Amino acid sequence: MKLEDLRKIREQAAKELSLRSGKARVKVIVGMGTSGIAAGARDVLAAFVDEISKRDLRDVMVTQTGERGLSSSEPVVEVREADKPVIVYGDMTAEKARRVVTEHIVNGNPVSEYTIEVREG
Amino acid sequence: MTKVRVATVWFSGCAGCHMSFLDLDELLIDLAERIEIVKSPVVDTKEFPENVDVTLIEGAIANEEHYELVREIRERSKIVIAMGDCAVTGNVPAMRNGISVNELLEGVYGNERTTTGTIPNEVVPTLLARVRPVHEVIHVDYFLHGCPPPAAVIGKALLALLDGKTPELVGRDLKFG
Amino acid sequence: MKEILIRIDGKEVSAPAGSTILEVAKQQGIPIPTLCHLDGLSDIGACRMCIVDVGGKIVTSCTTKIAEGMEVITNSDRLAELRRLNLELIFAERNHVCSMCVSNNHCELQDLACDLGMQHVEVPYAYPRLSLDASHPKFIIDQNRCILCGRCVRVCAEVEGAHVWGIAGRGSEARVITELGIDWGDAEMCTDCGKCVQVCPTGAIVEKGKAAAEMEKHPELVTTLKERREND
Amino acid sequence: MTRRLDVLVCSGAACVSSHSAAVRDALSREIDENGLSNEIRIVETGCMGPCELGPVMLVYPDGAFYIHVKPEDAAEIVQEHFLKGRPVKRLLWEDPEARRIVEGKKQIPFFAKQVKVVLRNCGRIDPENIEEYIAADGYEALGKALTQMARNEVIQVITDSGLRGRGGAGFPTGKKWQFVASATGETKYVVCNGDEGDPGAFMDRSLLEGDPHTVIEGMTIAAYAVGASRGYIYIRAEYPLAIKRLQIALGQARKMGLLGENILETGFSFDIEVRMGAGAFVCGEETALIASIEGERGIARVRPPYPAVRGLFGMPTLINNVETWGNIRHIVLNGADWFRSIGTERSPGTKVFALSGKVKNTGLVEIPMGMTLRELIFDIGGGIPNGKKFKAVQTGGPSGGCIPEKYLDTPIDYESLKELGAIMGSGGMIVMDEDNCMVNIAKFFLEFTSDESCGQCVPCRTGLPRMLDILKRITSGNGTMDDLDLLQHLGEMIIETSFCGLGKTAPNPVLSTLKYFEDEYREHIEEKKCRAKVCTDLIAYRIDEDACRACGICAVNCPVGAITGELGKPPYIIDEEACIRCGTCLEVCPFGAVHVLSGELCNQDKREGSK
Repeated sequence: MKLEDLRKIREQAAKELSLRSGKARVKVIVGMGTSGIAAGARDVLAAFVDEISKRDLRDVMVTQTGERGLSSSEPVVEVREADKPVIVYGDMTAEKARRVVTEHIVNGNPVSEYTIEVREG
Repeated sequence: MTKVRVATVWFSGCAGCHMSFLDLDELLIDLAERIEIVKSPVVDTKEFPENVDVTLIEGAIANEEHYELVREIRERSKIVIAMGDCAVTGNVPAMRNGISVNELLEGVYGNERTTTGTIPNEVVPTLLARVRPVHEVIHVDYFLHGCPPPAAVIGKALLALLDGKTPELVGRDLKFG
Repeated sequence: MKEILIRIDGKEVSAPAGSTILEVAKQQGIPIPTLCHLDGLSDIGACRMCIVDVGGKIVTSCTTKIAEGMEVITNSDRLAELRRLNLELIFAERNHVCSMCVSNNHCELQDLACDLGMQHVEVPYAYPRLSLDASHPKFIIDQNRCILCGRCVRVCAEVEGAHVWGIAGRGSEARVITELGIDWGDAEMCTDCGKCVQVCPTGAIVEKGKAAAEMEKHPELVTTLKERREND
Repeated sequence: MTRRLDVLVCSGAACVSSHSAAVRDALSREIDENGLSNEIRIVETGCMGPCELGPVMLVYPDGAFYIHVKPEDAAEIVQEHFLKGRPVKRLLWEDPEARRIVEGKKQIPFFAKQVKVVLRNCGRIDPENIEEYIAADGYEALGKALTQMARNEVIQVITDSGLRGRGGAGFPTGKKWQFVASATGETKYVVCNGDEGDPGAFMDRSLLEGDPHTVIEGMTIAAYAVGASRGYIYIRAEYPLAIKRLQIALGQARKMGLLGENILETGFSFDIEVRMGAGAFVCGEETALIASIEGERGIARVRPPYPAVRGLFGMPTLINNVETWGNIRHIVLNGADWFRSIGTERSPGTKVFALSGKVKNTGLVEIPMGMTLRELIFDIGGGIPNGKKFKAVQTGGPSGGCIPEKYLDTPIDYESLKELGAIMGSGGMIVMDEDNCMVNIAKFFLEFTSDESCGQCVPCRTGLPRMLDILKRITSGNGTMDDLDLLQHLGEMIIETSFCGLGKTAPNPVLSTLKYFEDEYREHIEEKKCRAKVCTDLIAYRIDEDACRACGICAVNCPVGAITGELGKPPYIIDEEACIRCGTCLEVCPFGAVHVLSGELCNQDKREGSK
């Protein structure tokens, strides 16, 4: 093995550790309170994780949070980026999640039709 | 001229040091002019007297009586000399120190080794757990080595003290054994 | 061989590179007390009697090689005090009862006590209960009198080549042993040469049949033997 | 599918012994049952530090830090936290000062003030997985050294960094490397000294368990720099987990061509062997360690020649301590200036300590040099538990010194500690409070060192046990004031004349307590009093007549039947002759009627030698 090979292994393996670095460009926070889960938040979370993984987006972190109080709009998902307003999406589904990944996270265009709140980060 | 008050005591030892003291021969006659033996195994005094100038101690501290007496001696003596290896190092009496007192008494008196078959516990003083050299119990001013110390060494030390000097004990004067 | 200049007790002397301070001192007739050292055997620096002051640092002269410009002090009040306290420790460690010892009057430890002016042993005596092995037909090893100088170990390995002696245990449990701890009488490697007896500085390893004060030893025999072999 | 959670379960030896394996199994089962095994991974890591809180675990990415986790908590953690994103508050670390629950590891004071260099990967990566190590920049420093740096450049960067031996003596590491590099010999050796012998110390073990590759990489870099072809890691046989992980790591490194023949295809070859020691403290001394690796009795050898010139098998040998090795790759990768930016001028970098004793947060901590003892003990350590008063801190393991309160603002560096009569040592740090008797503490450490003396030289072999005898005499009430002088003389003499570092430092606990706590020694001798009420020969238990309700509980519980009395008719009485001073009566009395006395009433004759 040469040094270049070592670096290739590192690139591959770095993903393994990205979760523990606490550094992420985008943070996707899925509301996983009781009502969120009842409204299908599990599927939404799974879709986010799956889509992000397929696209090998290493600087995106998916995490969950508890009840947010917006029960009528569950599942609720928050997307946070540094120096940008926080976008809150409501009534999410697995399909909508995949679209958020493509349009918002990859291309930088928040999906306004799902947006229920925009606030300063 | 008032005589220098000298005492000699005999703790756990074989009396050999006292024999060596007596070996001073004609020096004893000179000494007798200058010192008074106020207490000694050869003097019939029961109590250890007050105001002793020099006390020569033969033997190690082996029982409670020695332990009490040696402290009284220190209080009543200006100069204390440990005379001989038993007083200086524990020597032969201290060879029992690796053995516990019970084991020791059992070994000597137990198992019908004596006619009474019992361990004596009255009249005789209780043994200390360890035999100790004198300086471990009280402060000692001078040490005379040897088993016994040669008469010449005892003489040298006493004469120096009588002349108000510090005994110069060096080289072979310090030989143990 | 390259000569090195050092100052020993204020006196400037030159000696071959590779010499120890002890060797140089001996050549100059400066006495330094030793116990574990014996001419002809390797040095281990165990007994610490031969300590000297080199530029304020205390080192053992038997193991320290001279270096250019070294300032050595072989005797000072402090050195005398350190040696004496060290000697007291040796006396306090085992049961050295001179009056009963076969080596009385022929003992390097006893002699050192005289030379160093040891008045009494201030540290508490240990009074250990130790064994004596008389299983060998000719010799006896009495642990009570052993000072663990290791001369027996070295003479047996370095001169006789038998490797009978060793040291087992650590700290105050350290003991000289014969063949991994079996009785000396059962030690098959022992050639009965008696070199260990001759080099033992105390009455620890002695010949059988000697009464108190009868055992005289001749460690210099080993030194001579070693020299002859090297010269042949 | 990508993972969204990493659950790091500490499997350092301390957490293993508090059953972290059962916690891991339970978590794993729950995760499977909830169908989460694709998105959540359990990683077993090395020691995270706060050992008394174990088993501990850390959940990433949110950084929630769980303590005292039990297997039966697994279901709740998975349901609430992993599924619903609500950390289980009752298991989170709680700040003892602010009484608030802390959700993220970074806000916990125990972690916040630490600077992790050597322990950077400990508790963060899976030590049995070389890929995780590589992901954390592993073996990049080796690659850099082998491909971009000349041998002397590597030595230069270590020299420039000012790194000093973390084994205790603080010798400049670069200088040592230089000696070995310039020595001649057909073979040269690199040795890792992992003979961690201080009671209560586990810095080396934790690093070897938690991040073995860091040590391997450091050694390999050194081997390249000094021209060595073989390495040994000398480690205590009592550290089975560290040995196992080292063996795994060595195997993985060899398989990947990072160790063995032709490393990283640069033509450089080097391999490492693990040697187990039988646990003799003296084998931490480098010449004794060499003797032990060679199969000889572990005793120190004459120096010079130093191991750098003639060491293992008579060849030039570079020996560094585990923690020293742990610094190497970081210095090579980040440069000497970076390293010097941490710590102090003369003691750059960080130091790992095993914090223990009377302090709230015990465990493994890494701090920048120059932090004060007070910060370490009170900020990171959380101060003294149970409202007790700080008395002393002992640094440097059994041969370190005890430092009293007035020096708490001393910065932690080699020189400052030495000035106080203590030493840096390998990183033991034991905190003592008012319930510790300093004479007894000195006795305790001396018992250890005199047991561990190799027995070769007189002052150490014989001097230490004699000092111990004198201390025993004092703690049993038979001491004299002359004993204090004798202890001082003996201690100084042993330091000045001993053969190796063991004897040269072993009297430190006695000398430092004599210096800073002489009044406690005096009390033991003159008043037959132990103020901490620790020395059993100097204490007596008494029952307070007024407080006693004659319930009889003390009498029932006394293991030797030393308490007599009549139910309902106070007071009960303790027979002092029969009492063994075990303290049971004090513990069981519901009315606080049992008191411990020392000095005032126990004036019985303490004659040594009386039967």
